[in-house]
Amino acid sequence: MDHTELTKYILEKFPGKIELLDTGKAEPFFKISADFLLDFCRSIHSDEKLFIDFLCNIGAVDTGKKFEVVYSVASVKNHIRFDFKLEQEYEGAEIDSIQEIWAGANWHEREVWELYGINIRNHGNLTRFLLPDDWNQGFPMRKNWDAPDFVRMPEQ
Amino acid sequence: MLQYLALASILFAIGIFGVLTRRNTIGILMSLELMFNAVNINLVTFNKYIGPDNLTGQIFATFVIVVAAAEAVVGLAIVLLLYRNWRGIEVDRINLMKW
Amino acid sequence: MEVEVSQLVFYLLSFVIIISAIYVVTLRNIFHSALFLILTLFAVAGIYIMLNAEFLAAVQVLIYVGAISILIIFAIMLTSQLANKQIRQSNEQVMIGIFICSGFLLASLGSIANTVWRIVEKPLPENNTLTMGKLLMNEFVLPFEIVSIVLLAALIGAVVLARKEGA
Amino acid sequence: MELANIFKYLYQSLANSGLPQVWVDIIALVAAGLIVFGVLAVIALFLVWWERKVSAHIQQRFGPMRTGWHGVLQTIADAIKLIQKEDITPTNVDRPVFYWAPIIAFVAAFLAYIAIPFGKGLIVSDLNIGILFIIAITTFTIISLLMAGWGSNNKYALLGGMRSAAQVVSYEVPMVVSILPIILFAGTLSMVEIVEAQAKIYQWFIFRVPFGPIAFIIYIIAGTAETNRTPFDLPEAEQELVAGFNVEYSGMKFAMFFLAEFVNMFTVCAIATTLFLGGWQGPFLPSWVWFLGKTLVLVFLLMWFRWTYPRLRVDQLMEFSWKFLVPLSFANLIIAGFMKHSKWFNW
Amino acid sequence: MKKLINGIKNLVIGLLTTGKHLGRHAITIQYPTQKWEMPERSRGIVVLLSDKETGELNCTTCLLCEKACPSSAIKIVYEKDEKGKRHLKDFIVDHGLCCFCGLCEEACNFSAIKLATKYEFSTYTKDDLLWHTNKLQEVGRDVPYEKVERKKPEAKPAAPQPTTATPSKPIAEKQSAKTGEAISPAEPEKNPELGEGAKPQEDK
Amino acid sequence: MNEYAAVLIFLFVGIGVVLFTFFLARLVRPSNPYKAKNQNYECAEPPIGSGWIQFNNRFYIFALIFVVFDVEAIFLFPWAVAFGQLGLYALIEMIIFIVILLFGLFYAWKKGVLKWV
Amino acid sequence: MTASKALRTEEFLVNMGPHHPSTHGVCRFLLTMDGEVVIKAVPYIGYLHRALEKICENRTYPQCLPVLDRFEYCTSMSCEYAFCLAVEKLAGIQAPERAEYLRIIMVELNRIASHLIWFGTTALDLGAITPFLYGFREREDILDLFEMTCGQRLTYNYIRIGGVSRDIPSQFIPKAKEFIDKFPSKIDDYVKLLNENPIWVVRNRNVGILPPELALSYGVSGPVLRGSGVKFDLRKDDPYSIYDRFEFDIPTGKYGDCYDRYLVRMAEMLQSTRIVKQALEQLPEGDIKAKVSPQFKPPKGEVYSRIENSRGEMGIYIQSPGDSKKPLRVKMRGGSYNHLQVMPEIVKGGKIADLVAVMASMDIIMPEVDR
Amino acid sequence: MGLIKKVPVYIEKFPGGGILTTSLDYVLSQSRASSLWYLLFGTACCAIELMATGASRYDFDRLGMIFRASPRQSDLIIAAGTITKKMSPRLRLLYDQMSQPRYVIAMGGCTVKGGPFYYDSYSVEKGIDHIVPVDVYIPGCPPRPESLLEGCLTLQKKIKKEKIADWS
Ligand code: SF4
Ligand code: SF4
Ligand code: SF4
Repeated sequence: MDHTELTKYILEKFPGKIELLDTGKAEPFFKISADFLLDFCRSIHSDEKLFIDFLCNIGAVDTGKKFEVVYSVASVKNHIRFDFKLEQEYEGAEIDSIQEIWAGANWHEREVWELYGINIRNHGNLTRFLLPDDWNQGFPMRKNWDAPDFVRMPEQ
Repeated sequence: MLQYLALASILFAIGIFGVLTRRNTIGILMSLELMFNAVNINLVTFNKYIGPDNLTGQIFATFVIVVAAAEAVVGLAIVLLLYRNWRGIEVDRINLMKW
Repeated sequence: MEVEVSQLVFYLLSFVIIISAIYVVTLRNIFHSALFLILTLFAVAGIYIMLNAEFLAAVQVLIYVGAISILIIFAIMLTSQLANKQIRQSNEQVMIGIFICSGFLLASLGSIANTVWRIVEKPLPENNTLTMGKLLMNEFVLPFEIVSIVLLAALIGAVVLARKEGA
Repeated sequence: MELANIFKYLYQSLANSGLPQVWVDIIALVAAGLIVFGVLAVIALFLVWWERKVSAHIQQRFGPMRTGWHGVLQTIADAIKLIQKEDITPTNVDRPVFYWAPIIAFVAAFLAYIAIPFGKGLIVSDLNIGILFIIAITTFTIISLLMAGWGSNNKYALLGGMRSAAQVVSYEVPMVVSILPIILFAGTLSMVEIVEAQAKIYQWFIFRVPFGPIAFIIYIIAGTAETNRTPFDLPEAEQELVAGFNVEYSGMKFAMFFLAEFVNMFTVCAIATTLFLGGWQGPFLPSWVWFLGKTLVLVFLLMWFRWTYPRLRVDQLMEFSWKFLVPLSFANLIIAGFMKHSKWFNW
Repeated sequence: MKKLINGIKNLVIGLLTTGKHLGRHAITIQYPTQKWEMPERSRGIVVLLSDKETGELNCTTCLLCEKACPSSAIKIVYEKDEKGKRHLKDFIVDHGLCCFCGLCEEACNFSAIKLATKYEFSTYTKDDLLWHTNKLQEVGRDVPYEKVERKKPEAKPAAPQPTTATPSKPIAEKQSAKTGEAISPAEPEKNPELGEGAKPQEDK
Repeated sequence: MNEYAAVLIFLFVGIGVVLFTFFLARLVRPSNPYKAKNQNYECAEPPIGSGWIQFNNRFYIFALIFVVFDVEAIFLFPWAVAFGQLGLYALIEMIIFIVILLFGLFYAWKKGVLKWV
Repeated sequence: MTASKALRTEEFLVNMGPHHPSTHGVCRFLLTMDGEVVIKAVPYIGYLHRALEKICENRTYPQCLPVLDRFEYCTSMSCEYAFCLAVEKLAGIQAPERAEYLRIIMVELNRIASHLIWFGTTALDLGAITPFLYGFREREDILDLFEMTCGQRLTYNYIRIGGVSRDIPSQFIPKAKEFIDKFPSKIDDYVKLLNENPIWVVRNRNVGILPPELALSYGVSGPVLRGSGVKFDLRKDDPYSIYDRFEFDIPTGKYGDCYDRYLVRMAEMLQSTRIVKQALEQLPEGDIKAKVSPQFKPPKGEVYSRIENSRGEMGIYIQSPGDSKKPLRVKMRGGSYNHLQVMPEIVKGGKIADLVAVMASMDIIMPEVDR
Repeated sequence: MGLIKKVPVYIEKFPGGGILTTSLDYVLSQSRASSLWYLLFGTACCAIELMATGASRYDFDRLGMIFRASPRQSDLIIAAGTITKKMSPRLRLLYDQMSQPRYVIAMGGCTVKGGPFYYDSYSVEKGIDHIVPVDVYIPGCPPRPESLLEGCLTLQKKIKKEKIADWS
């Protein structure tokens, strides 16, 4: 499947629930709503034509206005790759865990929680792992984060 | 010669004491080994002073060592079993369990 | 002079034996007991040498120090709550124990002193390994083979006991 | 010409000085002890240096170069440095056990040299149970390892100690049984007599096919395992147990373990030389040169193993011993028995 | 049985393989006496280059390197004269921050800063790694370099391979033209962007 | 007797030499114990619990078998020494002896005791 | 089952790491052990969390490259490459032909160098010390090539957005050819030392078996995935750059144990030499860099770009706000991150020595995990 | 405190005592300098260069430096690689657990001052001299093996100058 076919296929499979973004430069980039995440993942995982069996990456983004969580997925069997993302407000950001579909999501989600403070529902093991155990300075990857010993690069 | 015998009996007595007072099964086994040794000292002493024509005493001592080894093997295997069953190898506890 | 030195060595060895044997039966830390057991046994090997039983001494060291005590230490590692050294290792029978063993001691020392020993002043056979080998193959052939049976039984017994499943 | 004569002369002059015989003997033995200690220390220092050189050249590097000529003083520097190192006794260790473990390790290795003939007449005491004595006395090494493991109050150390004990114990059987054919043919336990039984080169036990070479191979394998060297260096396996039983040791105590390790290695090779390679026997050169030369060749072999092979896993190690070496060595013994009986090779 | 023989065979092969190397010559370079010849492009320590004849620094205080530096290891202290021309007061490279990426060297249009092929600068104190102008100049004195035409942005110390140098030239020129638009090296005082850049500099 | 005096004296010499080096080291070495230094090493983490763990020692069974074989070995020594003066029957006796014990080994082997699970 | 199962001895916790010789840096495992057997292994990471992503957010695109070098230092070239590919996709830049070839030569050489580190450390972890030094000996030759080209041995900063920073010097090609020619014989030495060595085989065979389903579910990629028998290599299956012009095979394993992973990597080194050889032959003349201003601002957009690194899929996600010289977000994804996740699953019930073997065969490198 | 610290005070009173102490000093410090066993401690990129230095081309062993896995037996920490805030207590603990005399080499920018991670990083320790006393700093990112060797030689120079009397 090339990119246009793939885009068409996905858009037709989930009519109305999914939106194609124009920011994606290489592969199709979709946007879904947060509550649709689990269903979406389940169906792309089990769909015969897609068979997305490989989770490449989960990355959170702080755009300065809200959070985005970007999922990059691929199919080893069908050689497909695309991304989708969902948006979350600053306050009470919370997404579902997709570990049941791809076990490898575990740490990615933990990292999203730890560095951005986006809560992961049903994760089961949300404990510190990248930061020191006694870390109490908030979520460092947020854009507005600051701490006393944090030195910003001098502006040039 | 007498000194050897005396030594052996002291050792034996200490062994008896250990067997009587140790709570730990392994401790009892160790005390038993002491007693075996006391016996062996006697055997070898008699061999040297009373029957030096032959080495019968020493052979017997060797056999005693063998028996001690066999006893240790089986005894410790039993200890293992005890431990496995009751998570403890103290003798009085085993008594408590009506074994 | 020669005699005196050997007396001296004997007293040294007996001292080591008795002190460490007492430690064996009284120490709270059972691992230490095991180490003192080793010391006792080693000193006993010295006594064997004094009694011209070199082969037996080597056997003593090889079997007791090299094998049985290791087995004991392994068993200790396997079964005791080692971290807790303060566990009481002796039971309430201490007094009875002292009583019984001193009774025994008195009786045996007394009988040792009172017996008339017929001491034969004659050196032991030169090479006691060789002699023992011959003895084992001739007079003691049956016990010798029985030893193997005993060992086999011990081995099988231990294996069966050690691998028995569950409680 | 022979070192032994010098010692004899010294002993004689001591005896003539009018001291009571007992004291003469005691002084002679203490002197012998000190000499043996000195020789061992030099040998161990040399072996450490040599090992580093051998490994370096196998790996196309130089090894120590900057302390003395080609780094010959390197190990001496190491030793002096170790003397200066602080001696840490962690708080929770079992102090007496912790303290005595290295001493026992060294003394056990040291005592074995009473019965090893360095050359013709160069033996401290020709015990009539020689080889048995060495085997017996070296079992104390196991005890010292267990003590070190236990005394350190450290899980890695304990695991290392247990491993090494189990390992030494497992390889003890094939080692002993592989020695037996030699005793069978020599008919004695005395080291000197065993050497004398191999006066001609064809009498060397290693050349008595088939049992000789097999016994030799078994002995070398078991010896490697007994001295905890690769491929059997599990107790100290850096990648698994950090440094194994000596993880908590520093300064001189560590040095003692280190020394004992190399002395043990030398012991194993020295015994192999005595039993299989004719000991000090050899033409032209002084006997101790032959002895040292043969032993060092074997030491080199062990080093070569170490720098070539990966390490076995603990259970594989045990299985190898019990399932392969033990039956093989017994079979070898039986073969040797038949050969002895049928008077083959009884030259 | 076959497995056994095979195994022994392979063990022996292993021994022979290591044994083979035993006879070979070591490849070690014995460092303090023998030294590895550093390739010309090697990026050792950061130095300032000075003019061969006059002995003065090549630097024109254009601040490009400071901007390009990804770890902000360069600090340039300068003062402006009345014409707005900058005079270098102190050029500081913190070798504790520098990641030896070479971006400064590429950014400099005046062959004034370079990563020399020197590397032996361990010190007992941390502050000794903060190099000021004189030290940078001192160490850079004997560093060979090719004074590149002003228009060329990348000071190439190594003579580029003749075959490839020719085709790569046009880009280089174009690029310099582009950067030249933003920053005119000849008349730095007229560049508004640099003026802005100077402000936070003074804040420090 | 005198032969074995060497053992005793070497024992003392050995211990003495070691203790002497320890003493020498005490002269030159610094000593500065403090709490963190005296903590047990556990890969740069504070150790969890005591190091005296009571653990499942699977080596135990090997030690059991070893004892048996060690005892066997000591009987082989006199036999080996005396064999030259004995006849075929000694060989046969010994083979019986060995085989009986090897049977034990094979029993353990078959029972899977030698296999480490 | 022997005594072990029935024995209810104390299970004990033991730390392995962060300072442990075999954890390749600073990974820490909290092991629950039963004697020598690992019952449970919980990885603790973050001891090398250097906030690379945060740093990248505050750097201009060219300035990100030195930072990226430190993301996965064993194969810095790949990191730069992945990042540059992503930025190029984002901004629609096409690197010149010659640059593409140079990149591939460098990346493949770097892959060999990285595998040599793996080879050495694996051997070291399993107790063989000499192969470690042999591996590093060959690696030095590769580093010489790198150093003469870009001046650094480890953190190259060579591949740039739109091309490479410098053309190769004139001695490069003969030297590289010489290396390529002699390298297979060196591999031969390694094979002789380890491949068939019975000790090596028993240590690795049937140890740490990773079934393909588990591997995929955990996002395992690269040689580890191929060791499990899944024939998937981004260079072939999702070809980026000009990889479709080269002929090479994708070695795969069968059982997914440590030995297979070992074989796969050994074979991969040879395949990489093949690629380098072809690339050196086909190397065209021409530009080495498209024009990219140091101050350039890519258009608004986001891209996830992935390449086949020596440790698996290396992905870089970049979001560009469109009006800034600096990226809004750079997210790095390294293969080891997932490999380490799957490790607890496959070491369970093994010995502590198996854990070491598995760790070595996974070729985990901590900065990729911690970033 | 080693007893020997007091020894010079007594010996030097005798004729020739000064020479004795200096030569003792010389032997001791020389041997300390030529037998630096380093702790196997590497966290990041610099660790690879550390390994490369130990490998055949550069060969640490020439200087008498071999690695030990246990801090108890090592004399020197070569802090190779970034020390993060999470790691710094561990580094301190390792340093504490080394037996004295002990030395620290800070290898590479990260350990000197935070290197490329000084700015904008919330988790990198800005120089390990906050954690442990450092003897020698080596610039570089990573320092070449030669730089590291040079750093070790610098440290040796420093050690050779040490006197027994000023030990801690
Ligand atoms: S080399 Fe890089 S980090 Fe160092 S001063 Fe230059 S630009 Fe800055
Ligand atoms: S870029 Fe060159 S000329 Fe400009 S300030 Fe830096 S060193 Fe000086
Ligand atoms: S100094 Fe540079 S090379 Fe060394 S660890 Fe830090 S970033 Fe890596």
